[in-house]
Amino acid sequence: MSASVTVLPTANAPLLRADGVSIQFGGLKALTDFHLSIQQGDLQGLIGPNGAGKSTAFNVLTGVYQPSQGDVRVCDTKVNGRKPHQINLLGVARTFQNIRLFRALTALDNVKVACRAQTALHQFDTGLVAKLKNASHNYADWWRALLLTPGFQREERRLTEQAEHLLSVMGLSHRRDEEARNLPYGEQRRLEIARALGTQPRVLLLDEPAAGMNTREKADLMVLIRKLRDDFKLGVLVIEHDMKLVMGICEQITVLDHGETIARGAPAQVRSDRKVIEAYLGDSYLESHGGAA
Amino acid sequence: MQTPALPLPESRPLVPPALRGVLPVLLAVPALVLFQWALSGSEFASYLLNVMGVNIILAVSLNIVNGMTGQFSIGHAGFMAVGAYIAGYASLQLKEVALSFLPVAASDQVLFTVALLLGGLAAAACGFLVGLPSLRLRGDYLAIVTLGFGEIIRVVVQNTDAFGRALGLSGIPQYASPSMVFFWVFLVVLAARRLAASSHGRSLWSIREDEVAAEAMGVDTTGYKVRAFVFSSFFAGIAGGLFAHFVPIINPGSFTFVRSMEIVVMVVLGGLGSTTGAVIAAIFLTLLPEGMRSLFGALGTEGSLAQRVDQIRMPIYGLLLVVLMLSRPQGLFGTREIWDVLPKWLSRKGGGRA
Amino acid sequence: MAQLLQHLINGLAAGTIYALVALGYTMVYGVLKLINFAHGDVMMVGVYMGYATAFALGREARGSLVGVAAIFAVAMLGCALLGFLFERFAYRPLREKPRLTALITAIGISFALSYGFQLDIGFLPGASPRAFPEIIEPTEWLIIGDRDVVVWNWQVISFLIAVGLMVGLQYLVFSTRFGQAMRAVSWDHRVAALMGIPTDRVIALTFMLSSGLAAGAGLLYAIKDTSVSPLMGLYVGLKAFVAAVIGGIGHVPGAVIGALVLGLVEEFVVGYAASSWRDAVAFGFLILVLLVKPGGLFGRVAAEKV
Amino acid sequence: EKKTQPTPSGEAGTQAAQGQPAGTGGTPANADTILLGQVGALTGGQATFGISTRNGIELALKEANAAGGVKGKKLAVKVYDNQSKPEEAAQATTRLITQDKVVLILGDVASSNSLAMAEKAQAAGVPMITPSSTNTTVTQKGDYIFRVCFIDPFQGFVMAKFARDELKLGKVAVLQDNKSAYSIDLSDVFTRKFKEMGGMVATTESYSQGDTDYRAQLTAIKKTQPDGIYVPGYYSEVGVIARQAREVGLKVPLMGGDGWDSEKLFELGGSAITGSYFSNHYSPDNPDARVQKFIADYKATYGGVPDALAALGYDAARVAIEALQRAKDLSGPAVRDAIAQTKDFPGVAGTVTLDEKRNAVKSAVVLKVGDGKTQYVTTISP
Amino acid sequence: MSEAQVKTLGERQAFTPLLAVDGIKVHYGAIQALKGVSLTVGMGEMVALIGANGAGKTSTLRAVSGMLKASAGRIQFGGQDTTSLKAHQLVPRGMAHAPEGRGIFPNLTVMENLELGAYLRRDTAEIRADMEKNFTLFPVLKERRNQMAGTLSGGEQQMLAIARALLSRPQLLLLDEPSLGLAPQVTETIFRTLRDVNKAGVSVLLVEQNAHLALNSAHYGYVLETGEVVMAGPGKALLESAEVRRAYLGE
Ligand SMILES: Nc1ncnc2c1ncn2[C@@H]1O[C@H](COP(=O)(O)OP(=O)(O)OP(=O)(O)O)[C@@H](O)[C@H]1O
Ligand SMILES: Nc1ncnc2c1ncn2[C@@H]1O[C@H](COP(=O)(O)OP(=O)(O)OP(=O)(O)O)[C@@H](O)[C@H]1O
Ligand SMILES: CC(C)C[C@H](N)C(=O)O
Ligand SMILES: [Mg+2]
Ligand SMILES: [Mg+2]
Repeated sequence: MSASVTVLPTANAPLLRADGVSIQFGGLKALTDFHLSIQQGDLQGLIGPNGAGKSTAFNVLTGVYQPSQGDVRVCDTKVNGRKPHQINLLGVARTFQNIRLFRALTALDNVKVACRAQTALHQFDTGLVAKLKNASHNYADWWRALLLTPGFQREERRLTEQAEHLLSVMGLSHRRDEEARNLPYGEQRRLEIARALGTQPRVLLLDEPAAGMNTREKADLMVLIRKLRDDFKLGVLVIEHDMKLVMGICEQITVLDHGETIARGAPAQVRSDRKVIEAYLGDSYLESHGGAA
Repeated sequence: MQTPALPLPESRPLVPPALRGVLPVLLAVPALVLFQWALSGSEFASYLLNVMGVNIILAVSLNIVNGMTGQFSIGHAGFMAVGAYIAGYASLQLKEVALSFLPVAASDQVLFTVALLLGGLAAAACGFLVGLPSLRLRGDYLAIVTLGFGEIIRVVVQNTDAFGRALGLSGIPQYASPSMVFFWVFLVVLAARRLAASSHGRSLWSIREDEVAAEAMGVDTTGYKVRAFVFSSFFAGIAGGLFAHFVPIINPGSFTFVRSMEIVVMVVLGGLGSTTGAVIAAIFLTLLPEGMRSLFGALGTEGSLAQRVDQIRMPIYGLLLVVLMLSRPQGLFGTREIWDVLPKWLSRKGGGRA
Repeated sequence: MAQLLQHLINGLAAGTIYALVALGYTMVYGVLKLINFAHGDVMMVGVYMGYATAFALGREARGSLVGVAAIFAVAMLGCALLGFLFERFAYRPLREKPRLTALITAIGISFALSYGFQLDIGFLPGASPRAFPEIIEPTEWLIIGDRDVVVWNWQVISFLIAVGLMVGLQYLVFSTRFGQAMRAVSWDHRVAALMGIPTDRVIALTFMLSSGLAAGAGLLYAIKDTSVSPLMGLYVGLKAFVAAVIGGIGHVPGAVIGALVLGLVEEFVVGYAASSWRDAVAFGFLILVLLVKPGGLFGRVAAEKV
Repeated sequence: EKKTQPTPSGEAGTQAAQGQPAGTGGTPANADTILLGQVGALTGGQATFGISTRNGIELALKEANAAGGVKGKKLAVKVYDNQSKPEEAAQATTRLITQDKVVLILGDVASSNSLAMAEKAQAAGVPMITPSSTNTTVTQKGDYIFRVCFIDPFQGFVMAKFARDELKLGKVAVLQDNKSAYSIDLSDVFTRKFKEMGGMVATTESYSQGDTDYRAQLTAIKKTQPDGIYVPGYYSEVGVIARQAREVGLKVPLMGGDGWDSEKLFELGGSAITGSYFSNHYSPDNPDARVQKFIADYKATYGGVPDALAALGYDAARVAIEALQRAKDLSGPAVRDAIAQTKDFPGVAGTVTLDEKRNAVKSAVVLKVGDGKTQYVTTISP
Repeated sequence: MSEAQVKTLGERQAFTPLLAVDGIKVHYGAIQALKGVSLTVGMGEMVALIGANGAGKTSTLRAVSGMLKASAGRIQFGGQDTTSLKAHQLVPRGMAHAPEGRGIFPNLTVMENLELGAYLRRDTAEIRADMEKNFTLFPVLKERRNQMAGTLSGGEQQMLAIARALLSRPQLLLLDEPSLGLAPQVTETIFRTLRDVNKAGVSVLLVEQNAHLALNSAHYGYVLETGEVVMAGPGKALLESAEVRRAYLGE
């Protein structure tokens, strides 16, 4: 049973779009009037000081938080109020700032969990009939697992192959059967990306993928992110504090401060923006990187 | 968790895929027939095996919610009660009915199975109801709701005339036999293992590990949690139904929260998430009190202390739980299965001697 | 009207006892996230300690203020010691282990105590209930009408003690260094140690406090309902736990209010509806509260930042 | 015989145990021991009853062995706990029958447990005598199941009659234990009979075994202003109920059944319970020498006045022993037939004659609770 | 012992030992994380500990601060043997540890977290002053003083952890990857602060992924590889060594 996603990318609608999204926590405006649009092949950056609202933006885009204003659209379909798993099924995957792997599962299983989700039938109608149909389908699907139907076995094999493929893409094949919690930090980060890719996304959101990596690993990661974008035909949005990485790979960068978008543009442009330097980069960055290129 | 990897495509499977699903069942049936034949005549062993089987079903099914999904349910006895009373009541009503096209014994077993399924389904429906709050509640709060639900079921039974109130239901035809009970044991273990190794099982594990991440990876966590509850309570209902058909009388006192706790103990002792662990813990804890009886029986039948030995079993049981948990805090096999662990133990032992 | 008032008083009196037991649950849960299933049974042991002391003192002495103080002191200190031992040998070794593990040892201890006390070997009391001696001579504190409404001295005493303890605990937890340490330990005992907080000692003390409190509660309970039995901890413990959850487990005033509310709900179900449905209504009420407020009346479900 | 004082047949017991090769469970009756079985609640909610019964049985066996045993053999009894749960009772019974191969089974007290046992005993053809299960259905399980006590319909009738005729009560309230089949049954019968006799039952409230606070129920009962309260529960709760009844200002007499009978009642109820009435199997006041000797012996061994359960346990064991003596051999049918023929057996709790339904046809006594002891009031016959 | 194989690059400057770790081993179950690590931190010195992921940096810090028990080896702190002391016993002796993962109390407010940092101190007035000093270092914390710490952004949490550690007025500050997840500017600030703190007399043992930054600020550095110290030397010297440049700076 393969995916029957009801939402398909149309010619020029962006894959993921935020339209004037705002969210508050108590009195704190974590994100104000946030706009963003990601197309296939994009590699965008999201930067800003700590607490600027970057992770919050991710959370709104993926349905963890509901925006108090504005819309989030996936391929022109409004997804406000949808649950995270539903948004994921529409093709938006993410990693987390603090690694959230399934710690006791093997590397392979971590990826297979994600692959699995795409094989389920999903219906986004909310009508009672649709819900019942959906529910009965879900229960029936368990039966296939219990009876080990040939179709189910085939499917499982396909999942395994798919997951193994993703592990090898991320250079993790040698860790296939190790529990995620026993992997070194850098590999855990990569495994998170592999897992996100398992959900067959069209848009990939990476929250500080290079945190905790040393300079060499960061360099490798830069190559990898570009490669993923090309091979998997993704739109990618990266949050990162490592300017070398952001400036090195992103084509467009959005800068947040106190929840507001203070700048947007190509790296060179952003880097020399006075407001960005004041709020985020600091003068020393200018000094050590020789100012605007 | 180390789910055995599926055979790689190049290694030609021994069994054709179409058969793999049913083969174990086909093998199990004759084995159980033999088993039944071997047991004939040993009443006590049969009774004990029945009790053991029911405990295994309860432990393995609870393990699906508590161990695999990481939800914390302590009201399993409630689902068992639903199964026991519904199935028992159905059998009582059908007692005089026989299917004319079948020999009496076969007809009884067919009706028995129908009653069991009715009980299981009723329990599953309750499981659905209890699963719903799990959409909103976490951890210990969910636990107390399951406990409360179990107690409510008990009170309802206790106030229902059709269920015999405090006296309970007696005269339920004693259809259950070890072969029947173990057929269900076999089914629940097979189902649990297959579930655990399937993509659905992996989704459950992922919920246990990190709900937020699971949701973000496209796992419908609420749906899975409810389904885990339904699945688990279905088997608890079956266990209850079997119970009602070999225990001469069922009454509300057999389904208190203490009973639920005993099942939780089995699951934790076996290792949360380990199906074989749950099986072995259930066997061990069923035999323990009876074993102590045999042990103390050696003291003779006279004298004040000898008369009291049966009273001492329960305090000792309690202390033993403490000792066992202290010596193996992760449970018997952790989250693994016996075949993952045993070879290592054996080789370590062997290595030590060499 | 008079009847309503009487029910109200009865309900509050029952709730008061639940409250005291619930406070112990809540405290231990607070620092360890452990549902101490043996809490009710520790209470039971405390009551038997008080019972034994009362008899050792003899009829005269136990009625006096000193006698009562002695009975409470022995029971509470004895239970504090018991709590210390359990924490040291049954829970501490499991602190870094999965949470359910300690729950199982708690269940084990609960079984061992409640079944052990049913034996009649040695000092163990045997299964039959005993009458608890009247260490506080019951007298009417307030009488309305022709004994339409009666409030007894011990009801007032227990209520005051419960409120006093609640206020004291609240002060302890929120306004003392020990309380600060307790709260730190409750959130993360490993990090708390890095702040210089002696976590082992804090946890042990919390256990002792909670067990001592249980003994005190048990004695008030025995004074109120006059009987003592090995299984008494089971029911009271369960109800108190429910009360703690209704209030929001880990929350001190919540435990007290949850307990009073539960006491009243039970009383009114029995008084004005069907007494045989009391437990079902109590649990139904619990579920309802949790569905509306998933963290109990006052508890909050910790926000998790993603 | 006296020199092996503590347990005359102790040697026989140990011999039996040693005689068995290790591994075979249990100690089946060997050449010189006849093994009986008892299943009782030794732990759990009904533990106190099981323990009393066990004491009574133990005493009867001791006496019988001292008097030379049965058919030249010593008697021994194997006691298993059922944790007050029917499934455990069934398991223990099965074990007694198939592993220990007992010739006869005694027990249990609570009817739910006895029902479970009866099923197993009947199926295996092993005679069973319940000392004190009063629920009608127990002996209906088959021809191997007997009891040495009267049944609930009779007991309920006794108290209804007493309340109407002797106490001249018009309106009563009932307070029953909802967890006990026994209590519910008695309450139903009483209510029916009392109404038939022209009385009125104002309200029926219930509690659960193990509760200790009954003020809510009693306050509700008080509102109906009854002339008396029928509390067919166990003494473990009744004592406290009496105290709280007085506390809420209910001064009317309380009435109950055989579940009240225990020395502990006086302790638990204090002065509040004095002046109440209950129906019972026997009265310790009975001047009959046999009764007084039993009481004296019991006091000497266990300390304390035996309650009805001890008395019935003692009677059940003695009925069994007497039947074993009469039986032509120790096979199930022979023993069954012998028991069935029990007639005018002089028990301490009344004369036992088993009717064709295998129930003892006995009269009941009504006792009044006095200060620290009961006073015989009247005897009511079926 | 593996000390023999340690490659040292140059001499250490004026040095009075404050912390001396001698051949400690640490196990997690069957996994051996440290295979005999030795290092020293001098009075007033800032020492950096670098190494790949999983090299055992965090484990070393944990063993030093008493969060973990070393199965072999000795630890001396301030002239006393502290090998068997627990974490809470080391705090009053002047050690503060800002652990990996920050270890803030998520359900306490920022202010309460800071107060806990000063748990063992009773000099209320001084605490106030220190608190203010902290707030000037990290103005965000002042803004957020009443927010639940768990809802702070990653960087804010890191600042809180460091500020809290400083509030115990330690002699030795153990920091586990303080720059993790921080904006470049904040990282700058934190390292500047660290240097100030260090100048004021607090010794620092710093674990960092960012080898460049760490070695630049540190007087002395150690390189850890799979549970063993493989190289040691003055910070600048390490920074210039070919091995370090290749393995950790990606050059
Ligand atoms: N659940 C929440 N409740 C209250 N406040 C929140 C919550 N989540 C985030 N915030 C606040 O919103 C602001 C933005 O947080 P966010 O995590 O988006 O920052 P960020 O840009 O990702 O920072 P960093 O780079 O440090 O990770 C912060 O001030 C944070 O304290
Ligand atoms: N709690 C634990 N249980 C089991 N193994 C652990 C645990 N913590 C660490 N390890 C293992 O010990 C080794 C050293 O880990 P440590 O965390 O000290 O490394 P690190 O140098 O701090 O790495 P990183 O840069 O990733 O933080 C690693 O192999 C790791 O897998
Ligand atoms: C103890 C007795 C009052 C027991 C009661 N006769 C019953 O059948 O349960
Ligand atoms: Mg962030
Ligand atoms: Mg680390």
